[in-house]
Amino acid sequence: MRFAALDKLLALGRANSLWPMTFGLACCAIEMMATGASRFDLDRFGAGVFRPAPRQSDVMIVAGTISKKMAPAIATLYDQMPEPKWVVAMGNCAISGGPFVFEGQYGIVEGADKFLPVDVYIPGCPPRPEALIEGLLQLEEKITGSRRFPRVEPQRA
Amino acid sequence: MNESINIPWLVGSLVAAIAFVALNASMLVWLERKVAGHIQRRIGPKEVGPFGLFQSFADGLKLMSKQLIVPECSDRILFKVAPLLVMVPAIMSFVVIPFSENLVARNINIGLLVIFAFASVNVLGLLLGGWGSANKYAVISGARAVSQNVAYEIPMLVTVVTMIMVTQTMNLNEIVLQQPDIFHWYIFRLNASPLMPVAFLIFFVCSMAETNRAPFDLGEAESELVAGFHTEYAGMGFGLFFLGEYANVFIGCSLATILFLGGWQSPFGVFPGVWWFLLKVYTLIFVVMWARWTFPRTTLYGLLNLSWKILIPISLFNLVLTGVMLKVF
Amino acid sequence: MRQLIESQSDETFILNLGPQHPSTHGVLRVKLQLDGEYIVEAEPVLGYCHRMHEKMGENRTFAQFMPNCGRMDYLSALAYNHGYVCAVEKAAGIEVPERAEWLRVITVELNRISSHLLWFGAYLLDLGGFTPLLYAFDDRERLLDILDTVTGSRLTYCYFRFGGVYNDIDENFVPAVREFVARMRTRLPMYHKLVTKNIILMKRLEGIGPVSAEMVRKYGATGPVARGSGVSYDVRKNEPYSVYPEVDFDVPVYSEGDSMARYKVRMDEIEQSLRIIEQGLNRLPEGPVMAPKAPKILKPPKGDFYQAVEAARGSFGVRLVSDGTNTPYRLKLRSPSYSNLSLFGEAAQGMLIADAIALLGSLDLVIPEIDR
Amino acid sequence: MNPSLFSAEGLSGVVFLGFVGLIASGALIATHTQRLIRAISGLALCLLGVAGMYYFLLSPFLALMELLIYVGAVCVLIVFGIMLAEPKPEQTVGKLNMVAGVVGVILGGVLFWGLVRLAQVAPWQASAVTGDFSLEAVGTQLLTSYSMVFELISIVLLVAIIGSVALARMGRERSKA
Amino acid sequence: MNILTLGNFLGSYLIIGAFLFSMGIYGLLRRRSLIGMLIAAELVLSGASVNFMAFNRFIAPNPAVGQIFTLFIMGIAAAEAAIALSIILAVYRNYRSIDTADIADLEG
Amino acid sequence: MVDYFKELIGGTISLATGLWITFKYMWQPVITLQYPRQSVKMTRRHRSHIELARDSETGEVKCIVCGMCQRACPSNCITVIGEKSEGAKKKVLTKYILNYNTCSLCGMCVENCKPEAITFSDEYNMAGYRKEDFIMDLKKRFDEKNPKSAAATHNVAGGLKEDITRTSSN
Repeated sequence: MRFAALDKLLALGRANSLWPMTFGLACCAIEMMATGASRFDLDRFGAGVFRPAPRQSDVMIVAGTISKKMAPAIATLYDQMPEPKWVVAMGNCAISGGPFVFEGQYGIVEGADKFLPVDVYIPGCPPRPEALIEGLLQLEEKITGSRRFPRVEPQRA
Repeated sequence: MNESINIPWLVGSLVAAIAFVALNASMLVWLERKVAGHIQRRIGPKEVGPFGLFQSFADGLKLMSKQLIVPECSDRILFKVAPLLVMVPAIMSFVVIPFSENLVARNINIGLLVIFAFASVNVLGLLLGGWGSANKYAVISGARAVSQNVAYEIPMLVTVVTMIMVTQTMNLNEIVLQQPDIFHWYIFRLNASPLMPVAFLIFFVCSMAETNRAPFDLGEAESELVAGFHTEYAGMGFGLFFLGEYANVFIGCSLATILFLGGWQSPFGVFPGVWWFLLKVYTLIFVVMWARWTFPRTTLYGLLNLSWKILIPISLFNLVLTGVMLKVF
Repeated sequence: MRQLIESQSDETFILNLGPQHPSTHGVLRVKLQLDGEYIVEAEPVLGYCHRMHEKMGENRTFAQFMPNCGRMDYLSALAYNHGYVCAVEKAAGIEVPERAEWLRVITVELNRISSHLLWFGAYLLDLGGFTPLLYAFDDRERLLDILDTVTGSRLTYCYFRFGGVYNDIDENFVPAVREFVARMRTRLPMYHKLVTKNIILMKRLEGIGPVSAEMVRKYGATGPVARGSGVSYDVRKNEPYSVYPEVDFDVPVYSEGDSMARYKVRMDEIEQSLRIIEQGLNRLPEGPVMAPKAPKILKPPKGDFYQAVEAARGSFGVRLVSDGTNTPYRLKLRSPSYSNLSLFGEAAQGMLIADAIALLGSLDLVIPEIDR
Repeated sequence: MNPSLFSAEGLSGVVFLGFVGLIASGALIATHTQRLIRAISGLALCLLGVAGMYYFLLSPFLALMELLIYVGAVCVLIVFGIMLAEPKPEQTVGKLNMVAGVVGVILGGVLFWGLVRLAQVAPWQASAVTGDFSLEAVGTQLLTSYSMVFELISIVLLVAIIGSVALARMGRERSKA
Repeated sequence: MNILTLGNFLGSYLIIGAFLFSMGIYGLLRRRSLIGMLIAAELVLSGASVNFMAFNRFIAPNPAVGQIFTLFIMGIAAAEAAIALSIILAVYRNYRSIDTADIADLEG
Repeated sequence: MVDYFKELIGGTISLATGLWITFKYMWQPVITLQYPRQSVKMTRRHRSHIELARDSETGEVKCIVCGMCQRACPSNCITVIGEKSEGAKKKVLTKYILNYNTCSLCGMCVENCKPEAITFSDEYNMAGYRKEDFIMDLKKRFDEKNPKSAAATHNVAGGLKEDITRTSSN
């Protein structure tokens, strides 16, 4: 039973300190930057420490199109990250190749889940910063098993 | 040994120093993120605990539970020893810092030298860490950190020698005792040397450079060298570098406080105490952070130019001037 | 210095900057041959974000290629939209209503400001200053909100259509833009005080990464890179399109050719864009935003058409070869960053890494646009 | 003459032994490892022990100077030299040269034995102490009676700086040709 | 003689000094690279200074002298390291090696 | 020499100016939108994934299963399936499958839809553990959102929420 409590504590620590890797592939990376910027401020959840080195990061946000040339590099980066680690596929390109999928395409990998264990998918092209925050909160939920933030019903003006 | 050593006191103070370093670092990380946040008009850590105060604990917990990776090509022993080489000297330096008149682990009459001796070991840690991780970025970064440290040690030591000439002692507590109120703070004692505020500035800038803080953070220049000498460090190895950095920042600022701002003395001459010391030190640390989040990074040659063309001539001039003033008046 | 370094080739080592590196803005890889921290040779390696845009153009109808335009250069997506629709309209001979033209110009210039703001922030991030990035993002977010009300997206716009724009603006647009212009006019002096006049930045940029006018011509560099080297070339002035001839604006040109000059060109361009936007708002006519006779299924006549526009990074050209069907026979896109990047290899020789980063950043690269 | 392990004296004895151990292991690492970078770490370790010796020899000042100069400067300098002269970290000192090794062992052994014998048999006698161990005394005498030493250090260091700068320059220029 | 009181005897320091000195000589002979030899030379100097300090404490009439001499040795060692390293670097630039066997020929 | 001091003093002043600016900003109100606790309303034209519009008269979908959207889509993410029951004039929509994972939000489908049966939804904050979650049957969603019985008031589920407009400080 003690270990269960410890595990819970560790999970809490991990969930509240998800350091993403500074790692942008394409368009979505700009929205990732916007998420870290003042208006959305990822740092509120302790996730604003964008680490440039894979060794110090916990979550890889695959933000953008993965080309076939880039995929091995991404796999290497993922391998360099220490356990426990998570992958967030941000944007349609990272989920499934997005708008760049067509018959006879030769250049891109159709989705990060082809070679990485993706934990959270965030659709959109690109997703709004809120969606990325939502994705990280869902990752938090996955780690701790419970959600401590309210859910937001979208509204239109 | 003929000196009597109070062993429980020494051991207790060492433990206290370690605890203080850890607590101080976690508070400083939180403070830094908050300061950065508000400078940038955002909130900073908020959701973890009240005002995000538990953020650093979450980070620490996570770092401790991370997998430890030792890269295959690295020099295993050096790789593991290097973070300790940064961390341990920093803790040792805490032994001589007078937090208040009696709250000092060992009141040695060459306390100033102790701090500099241990600070010089720090460089070796960075260098070996960079070299040991067998990463090109880390190696370049280690080399940078050393040339930077060597270049800034000169004006710093010259300034400190000037201060020793003025204070006539290397005992930190005695230096503090010489500054009972704000008019006797060495930064304002223009009769000792009219360049005292400049000397303070030089010392402060040098201690920023020595601790690899922005805008002098060439060693870990993110946009150039990924993460510098700790590129390959994961988990607690990185955490120790982090702790060491904040401990060094604390030491640098407390030294500036002791030498120039009256240490634990209150500015009004009454109620001296540890709170004054911490207040002054944390104010200086705030300035360090504030500068970090304001300025772009310098380049290596810009840094060396600053040291060799500006800081060293001025500090040498100050040395000579102070010597003359001491002789004449 | 350069000669000295060349002679010591056996003492050098290779450093891979990228494909994942904080300062390559995405997935550029630069192979650096270093002697200590001096660069002996720099070789950019491309293709890490190749997304087959030109191939897709050949596989899709003219209209279906529109979303790709927003994703090549995602920072000035509207300029790319503009270039493409202009080329197709030229090919198909579609007249665009005046209101739509003005709306295009206003939104493109807004987008140019947002692109330059992001560059400003990211450049400062490269140089180690974090706070200016977030100040720039603050302004940029307001801009994105405005563009969101018009185009419905924040980043990868797909707003222009052949013969006009997707939809008309709403009543809040004009006041919101005016407020933004006024705000930006107060923010720019702050940026100059905080950043441009900062001694550290001046020391880092002045005289660093000199690019001569000759080099600009040799490599076909355009945009702020060319204008920072004294080459006064701006597609909006030199080969006017849309309603730009009716607009009064200056082309900022600096002759120093160093990173500071390129920096200043972009900062001045923000001001000029504000001027253009103000004129556009004043002269915005009433009327339809879509040509009534625009065909739904487009089949331009056979031929070879070229249209260049001034994107935020330089001249973006669309060469369209039509064989009379509803898909292009060939769609060749000339992206400015590609030429601008090709300078880097020559310009970076003999520099320190830190300076090379300053140079690389000052070229303002968007990698997916280079790789296409 | 027989302090308990937990008295102040006993503990200081333990610390002393620890420093001796540092010296011994450091010196062994410094002379025996294949990788130079480890040798230099051994040297640093050994010098740390020597600093401890100075502390036990009643001169904390010198102990700190040892740290400052040797560990902080000389070791860093040598590591720097290793970095510049050996691009590959795997490079080793090469196979043990048998002859040199044997000669080294013999010569070192003989020297050690001789010196130890000398230390044992010589009639060391303490003379009457006239000065004190204080830093003030060192400083005063360094600038009065022994000012020659002070001047010599200054000149040697100056010459060393100029010489090393000149040599480093020359090395660069020669390879340029 | 208790093992814990070794620090109070001249002999122990002399043995340590002798050990350092002979280790240094041994290293000088054994090492084949210049930097390795430099490291060994530092050991020799340390042995000498330990001896100085030991005599200084136990039998010298004026305890300042030994300290001054040790300081002097430190200065010399720093200077020596700087000079030696710049020589080594110069050698390395010319021969691409710091191994004594490789640089034995005079032709360069 | 004069230049030296000029640069020294000028540089120090420039640094001080920078510090002063950031210091001033430090005391200004934060502009952060605390997302899960606060949120903005999407603009009228905001594009998220598409959804089927509701005919205010019949309460049914407007879609006539013409397939224009399917053909216009650049990335083939729409599949419209309808069936023609016997005797009926028009096809009736049974499934409208949107593969949001490849959508590029270009608006071609909405533009090409003659009966204006598709609109952009406002679901801007989607995220999930499976990518199959985003291959949606819009018809099913429509039916869930507009239960046949309570066709009139379909917008109750929003609940109370703070309406945060952006802090409009300078």
